[in-house]
Amino acid sequence: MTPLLDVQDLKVHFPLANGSTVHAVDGVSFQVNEGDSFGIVGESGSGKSTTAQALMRLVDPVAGSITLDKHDLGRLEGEALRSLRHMLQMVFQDPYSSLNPWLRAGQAVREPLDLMGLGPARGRDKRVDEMFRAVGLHPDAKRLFPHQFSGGQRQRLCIARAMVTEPRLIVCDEPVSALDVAIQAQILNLLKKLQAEKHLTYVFISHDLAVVQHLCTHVAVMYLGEFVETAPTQELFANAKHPYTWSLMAAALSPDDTTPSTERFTVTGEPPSPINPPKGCRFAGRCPFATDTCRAEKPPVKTFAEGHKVACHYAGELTPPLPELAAHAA
Amino acid sequence: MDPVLEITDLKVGVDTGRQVQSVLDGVSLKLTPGKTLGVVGESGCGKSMTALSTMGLLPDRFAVSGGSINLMGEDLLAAKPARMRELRGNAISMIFQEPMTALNPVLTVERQIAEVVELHQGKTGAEAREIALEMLRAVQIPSPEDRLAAYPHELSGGMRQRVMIAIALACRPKVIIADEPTTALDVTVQAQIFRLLRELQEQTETAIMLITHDLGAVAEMADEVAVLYAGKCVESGPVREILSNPSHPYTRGLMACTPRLRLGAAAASAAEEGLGEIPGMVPPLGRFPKACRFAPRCALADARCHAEAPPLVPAGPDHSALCWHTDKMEQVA
Amino acid sequence: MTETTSARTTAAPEATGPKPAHPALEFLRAFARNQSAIIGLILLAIVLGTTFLGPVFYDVDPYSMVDMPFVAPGGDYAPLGTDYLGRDMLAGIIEGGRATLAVGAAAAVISVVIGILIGSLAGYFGGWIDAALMKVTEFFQILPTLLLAMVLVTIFGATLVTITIAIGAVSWPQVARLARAEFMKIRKLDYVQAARTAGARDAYLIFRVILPAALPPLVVAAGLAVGAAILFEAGMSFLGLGDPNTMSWGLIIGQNRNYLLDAWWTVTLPGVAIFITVLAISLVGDGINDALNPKLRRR
Amino acid sequence: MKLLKTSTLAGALALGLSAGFTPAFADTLVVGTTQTPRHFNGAIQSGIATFMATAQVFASPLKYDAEWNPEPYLAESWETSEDGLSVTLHLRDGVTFHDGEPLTSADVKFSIETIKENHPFQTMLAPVTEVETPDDLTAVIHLANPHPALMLAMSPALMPIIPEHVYGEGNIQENPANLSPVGSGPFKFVEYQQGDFYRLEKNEDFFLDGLPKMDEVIVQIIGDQANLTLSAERGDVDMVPFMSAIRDVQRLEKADGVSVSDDGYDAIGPLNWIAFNTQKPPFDDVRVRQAIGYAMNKDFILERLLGGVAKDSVGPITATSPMATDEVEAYDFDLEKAAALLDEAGLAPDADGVRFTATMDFIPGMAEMGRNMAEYMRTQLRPLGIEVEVRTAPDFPTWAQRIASYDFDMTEDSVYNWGDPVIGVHRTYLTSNIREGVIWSNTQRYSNPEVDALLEQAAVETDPEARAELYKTFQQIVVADAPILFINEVPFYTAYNDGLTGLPQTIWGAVSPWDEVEWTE
Amino acid sequence: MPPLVKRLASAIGLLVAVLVLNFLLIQMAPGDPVEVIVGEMGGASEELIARLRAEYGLDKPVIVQLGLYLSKVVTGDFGYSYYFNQPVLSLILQRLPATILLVVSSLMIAVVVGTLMGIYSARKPKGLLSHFVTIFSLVGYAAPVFWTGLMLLILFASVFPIFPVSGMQNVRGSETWIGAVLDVLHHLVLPSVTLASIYIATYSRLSRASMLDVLGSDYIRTARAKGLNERRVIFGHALRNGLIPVVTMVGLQFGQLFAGAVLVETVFNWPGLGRLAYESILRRDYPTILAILFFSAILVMVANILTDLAYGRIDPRIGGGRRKPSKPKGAAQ
Repeated sequence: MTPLLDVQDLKVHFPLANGSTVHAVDGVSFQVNEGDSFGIVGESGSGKSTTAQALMRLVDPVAGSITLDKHDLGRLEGEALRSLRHMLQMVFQDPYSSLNPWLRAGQAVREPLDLMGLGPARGRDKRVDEMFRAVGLHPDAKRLFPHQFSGGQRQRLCIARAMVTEPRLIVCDEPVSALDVAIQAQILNLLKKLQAEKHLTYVFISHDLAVVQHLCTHVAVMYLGEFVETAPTQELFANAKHPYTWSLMAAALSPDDTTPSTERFTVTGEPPSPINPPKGCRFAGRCPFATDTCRAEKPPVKTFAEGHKVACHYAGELTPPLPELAAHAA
Repeated sequence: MDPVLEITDLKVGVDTGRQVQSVLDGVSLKLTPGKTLGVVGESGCGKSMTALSTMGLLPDRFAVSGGSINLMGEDLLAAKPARMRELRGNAISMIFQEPMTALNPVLTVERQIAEVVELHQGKTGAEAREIALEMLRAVQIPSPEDRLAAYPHELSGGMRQRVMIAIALACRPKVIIADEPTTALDVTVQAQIFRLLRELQEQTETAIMLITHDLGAVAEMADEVAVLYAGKCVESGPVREILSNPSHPYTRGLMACTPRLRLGAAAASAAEEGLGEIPGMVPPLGRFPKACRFAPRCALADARCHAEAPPLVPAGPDHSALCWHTDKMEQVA
Repeated sequence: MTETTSARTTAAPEATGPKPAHPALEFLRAFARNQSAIIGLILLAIVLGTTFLGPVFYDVDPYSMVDMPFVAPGGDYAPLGTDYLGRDMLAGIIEGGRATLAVGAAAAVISVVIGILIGSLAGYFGGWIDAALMKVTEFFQILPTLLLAMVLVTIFGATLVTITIAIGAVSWPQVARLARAEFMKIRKLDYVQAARTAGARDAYLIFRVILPAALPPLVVAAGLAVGAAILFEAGMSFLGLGDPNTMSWGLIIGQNRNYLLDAWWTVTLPGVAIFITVLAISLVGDGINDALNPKLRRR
Repeated sequence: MKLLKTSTLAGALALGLSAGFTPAFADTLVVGTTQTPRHFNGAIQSGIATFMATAQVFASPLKYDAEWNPEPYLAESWETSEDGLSVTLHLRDGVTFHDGEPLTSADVKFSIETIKENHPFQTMLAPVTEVETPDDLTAVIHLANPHPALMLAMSPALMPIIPEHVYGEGNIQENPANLSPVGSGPFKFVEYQQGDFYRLEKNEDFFLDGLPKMDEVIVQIIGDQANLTLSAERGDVDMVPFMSAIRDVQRLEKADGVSVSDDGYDAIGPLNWIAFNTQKPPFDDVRVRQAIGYAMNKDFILERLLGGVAKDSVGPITATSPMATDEVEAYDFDLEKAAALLDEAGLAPDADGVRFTATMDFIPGMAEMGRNMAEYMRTQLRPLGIEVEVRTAPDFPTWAQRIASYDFDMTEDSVYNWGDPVIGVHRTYLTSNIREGVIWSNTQRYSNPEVDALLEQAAVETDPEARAELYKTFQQIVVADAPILFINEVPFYTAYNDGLTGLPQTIWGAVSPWDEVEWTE
Repeated sequence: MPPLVKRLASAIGLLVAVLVLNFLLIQMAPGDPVEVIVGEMGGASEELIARLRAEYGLDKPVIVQLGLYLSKVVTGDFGYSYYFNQPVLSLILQRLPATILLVVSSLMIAVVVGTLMGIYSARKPKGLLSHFVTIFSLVGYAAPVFWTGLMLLILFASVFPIFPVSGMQNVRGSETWIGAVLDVLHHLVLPSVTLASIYIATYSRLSRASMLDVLGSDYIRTARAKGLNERRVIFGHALRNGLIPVVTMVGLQFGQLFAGAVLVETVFNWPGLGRLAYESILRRDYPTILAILFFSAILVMVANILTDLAYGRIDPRIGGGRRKPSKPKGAAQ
């Protein structure tokens, strides 16, 4: 089966005024099959949002290819690119800034149809009504302005807008991180429900491992512009092999787990700047297992069972410092 | 042990010009030395207002309309502004959510720490500088000597939050109020900050009021928990008690909404786990329901819930909940 | 905050947000609460009423001599006195107001159109286009506007049209900078990105998406530009570079300037007229700004 | 903040000081003027601003009293040859320039040649063929034809004797000494603060005994007339010569401690008039020009517009000149007559009552004589069916350009007699002086062979009475032909502190030496 | 330091552009300067006119004149003023100090008074005095500056003769050095206050807005939480941050301030560059006009560089050695 989305060696760099370059995304490859949801997890500055924007061609990659259903998305320009836009849509992080305050809710959802000339003009309103219902909003709300909606409702509107063109792929950039936990659950459930109903494909960006585990079928862990570990969700959470993934897992808090922080596995320091990323393994500086090899040489990507890929010199050789993983491995 | 800070029946209102709307309605909390009280709830429930009332830093148009805040036998609500200034940053200090903006961008780290020491302990010059350095060491900032002259923008988010903690701790306060101190930080850094707070608390016996929306953070940090909803404290008690046996439908709902990380063997079953929901949203200010404020979103709500304010019902040792149906909790989620 | 909305959600009924009022209504309410803005509006109405309806009620030829020169206000023939030729000051101020306001408005339109054009292109496209356009802007900004306008008027002759063009041509950089800043800010907002992913072309993004959002501060800037242009014209007239065949407030001041010591009213009254007009415009502009700011910009 | 405090302090201090603003040095004279001099070399530059300084710093062969009589100055005596073709000057012995160098006849020769070559008043020395210097103290001026105007041309303002050793090198237009002049006059030049003031001090070695009386003279340039008037009123300046702004004159008349006088200035002869482009229809028709003359209400102009301060002007020669006459057509206000003349010229009113439209220019910067006159004409000629559009020139050159290239219908203009008619009058009427591009030539393009002949004769006629007769005929013809409508003499007043005496009251007014001015108290 | 080099290069480029544009602009003007000279001399013969044309190079093609002009400017030769009869450079250097004195003192008055007003009304935005401040500052802004000047002149030089009428010094001279300085300051009061009056409004509004912004920021809340009193909060923490936009505006407005000086200098006979500009425009003194435009551009540029330096001092995020790059577009998260 050909994947719906095939990203090969994607690189996005930003030049700075002072001559240096931000290596925001530095050689990322992945495939997403139709109906899957592919989660990208990482901390701020890891390049996960830039990856999303590159997929949407809101920023231009400097290298690599993005293939969406045989279309070479990474190279298209102008009208050719525009004509493909209906195939992929995006849900943004901040529901407050992602809706035009001057457009009524109905217009906002209808806008992509009008801009791309999709469907007969008469049918568009019906389609908008449909979408409102699909995301749990009453079509009467079409006449309201964005500021009259709550954050959760706005995110529903954004989802409706993203889905109105019947896209093949929806890129969700931290769609719930600005929401309160109760609303977050509502939106996650909505996304899950819609995916099931409409057989959607997601690329889902998040900093929250638990959310990704809940929603995604595949997960990539990103650090400083690179994927350090990629695997199907179940495999990753059962057999994580990269020390960075472990640190993320150890830091994730759960109401069920009252282990005091002083007894948890933690890494020191904070992610270094993506302007001059370390030469060897980019995580070496914070990794408790790092050796001189790690600091000097770029780790190879090792593939394990079920397409589990890990970029670590010692992948599979280290004992996970987390009791659950250690127990599972043993 | 005697509480170091006791908030009793605190009422706060906001003057919208047309009317005074209730923001907090009878919140009572207790802080014990060396212990952490977690205050949880969604945004708009009054967590931050509780903290700011305690600090005497309520924004314009907000005013305390009843209750008492007692710090070691002194009623803060009755204290004069000058007295409050003496206490602030000294006996009681605060850590804010956004380390990016909570530090003054144009002053050096040294200045911002030394300032409190100068103000409250009368130490100046080299002495104040020495204390500032000591505080930076205490919050485990690498090469603290170099950091003294740094400006906030030259520090990472985690380091800035460490500086905030240094400022808060500089005068050895009895109480620290930490308002969502890690929300703006990455998870690995959050873990570091929590660890630091724990370690410092063990050394100083400071009482911490940890304000958060994250039950995971409460589980990790808190000894006691208070759950706020729409300006009321709906449930309070020891952390293990509350998390293992939540006795208010709201607390239960929050627990159900929070996605759990399932690692190792448990990962296999994660896919089947659904996510609970609390329907609707926190009512905006001024539109709090009259009886039980949670009733419109509550699966257990019946006619009485909509008609009569619920009583505070004991649900275990030191554990109480504001609900008519504490006995029917199993039915929720 | 008090009304409820009919929008009920079907699947997951969230209590819907408040404020169903139209943004324009919200804006009007906020504006109406601002006392000084209302005072400004009243003053502006008085100024416009006097200049445009004035001739209907006060039918005196502003160019003819009605009395001796320099009759003080309260004279038999001229309620606000006469000027150095014995012409009626009141008629002159009514007549001059039209030219003054016309120059102000036209010059403001010129500067705002140029400014928005340059600022929006620079702010939207960024990169070398921005760099080049900003160089041009900077170039115009380092030259003292008044001097440049004086040179232009000297070269092309002092007529109302050349004065208007000269003022417009030198005062756009500020608008351009403002427009650029707004465009840079707004183009990064998610909803603009969303429109782009929805297949919007550059022109649509510039004019239909970004410009409406950037417009409020630009409208205010345009209003203030009218005030600035009025002051500008007055300054030029004062220096003797006004159009002598069209009575304007600046010209009246400039022409009577030498008699200030003996006939204070000839200089003071048109000055007061300018002052009231510019004041009214600023008050209204501030009012609009304040009314727009909290409501529509945030949230 | 600090500055603000200091300023307030200074203000407070000044409040105390300004209570009695008596001169700090009793023997200092502060003269106020609105005009900024280009420089101070009157040999190559005309204009009041330069002349005022020139008359103080330089000395000239002759000077004049208030009755048009020449007096010895650098020349102890002089004689004109019988044929009127040479004038011999006998210079005072022992005169030195301010730098100590002696003044000799060579300097006189150099000065006259420089003036002849460079001075804008071309007719002034035009007949001079050669200056002979038989010895150091004698200069003989040879003329191509008799030139009675030469006597007035030897006045302080017009013929400064400039030292050859200072001005002889290089392009005199750019000689640095133009801004720091060296002369032999009563005052030495000390400093010039560009656009602010210049300072002169007493020439201790001045050749006239006991003169000058003042130790120091400062000329302060106050560009704005109202400010200058205020300064005079407050006593900040002691003397304001060449005042012509009516309101300010009237105001200073009333001010305490300040007097105003129009004594002197007779030779300046500044006339304010309206000139026509006589080659351009309909102004090529004498009846049209005359009609406009009859349409002007001179009483209103003189009494109302000019506040009764300016004197009537009836012809091309200033009334105080011995050559003047008042036996000319008076153009009394008569709208009917004006209308009749226009009808006669075939200019009937159209449906809107408009006969024709015309533009009116004026010299920029002279509000009352210029702009007000133009504005007045617009208002006044409208009932007659003439629509006047007032054209403003943003600056003097623009106006001069328009007029000198004959791009005008009517213009207000102020032209000075400068003493002898040959210097200041002939230039306006001679056919030979129709010189495109030169302002204050015959820009009206008025051409009348009879007038040309009369002026030629008058220029060389040495008998004053016969000369006056020639000029009388000339004046009658010109007024009747009306290439120019004469309105008024530009009034020149001197405002001065009551404590001053010895004010210059010669025919040259304030452009003569101020050597006798002194404080009485 | 590459940024400074780059900046200088860009500045030089702009200045050359200023020279070329103005030169070409003036070439478009009708009439030529020799006519002006001749007019000012009171007329001249045709030979003299031709000689003058040749002397000033006006008989050459425009492009040659431009080349000659530019090459002379490089050597500091701005030509010879036709009207004022001296080298343009010396003319300008004589006038420059007076203008700088006027402009800088006005700027200081405007900034200090405006900022203080702004701070005051930001602290008590609803107070009566705040409204008064708003109105008062608008007076200066809305009235034509020459009119304000004339009114002040009438009031304080005629009705109450407290201040001198015109010029920048008493021509009679002062006996002492200090007397001369005080004399200049005395003359400076009315012009500088007049010129400042336009900008007081700008700065008071600007600083009011920015102080309101700053006072609502997190780090001010932090400062209050430290127990600082209001004065230290305002002057120790808020002011420097609040000044940042003010400083930016100072740089941007310097050119306009200079333009305002033309009017003020004319009203008060201040012997500065502004009046020279006015006079030379009226006299068509092209070399002088060109040089004035050039020098005012230099003044504005110097002012901009100075404001940048000040900016760097006030705001450590700008300019300071350890510069942290701003986040590029889309690089967030």
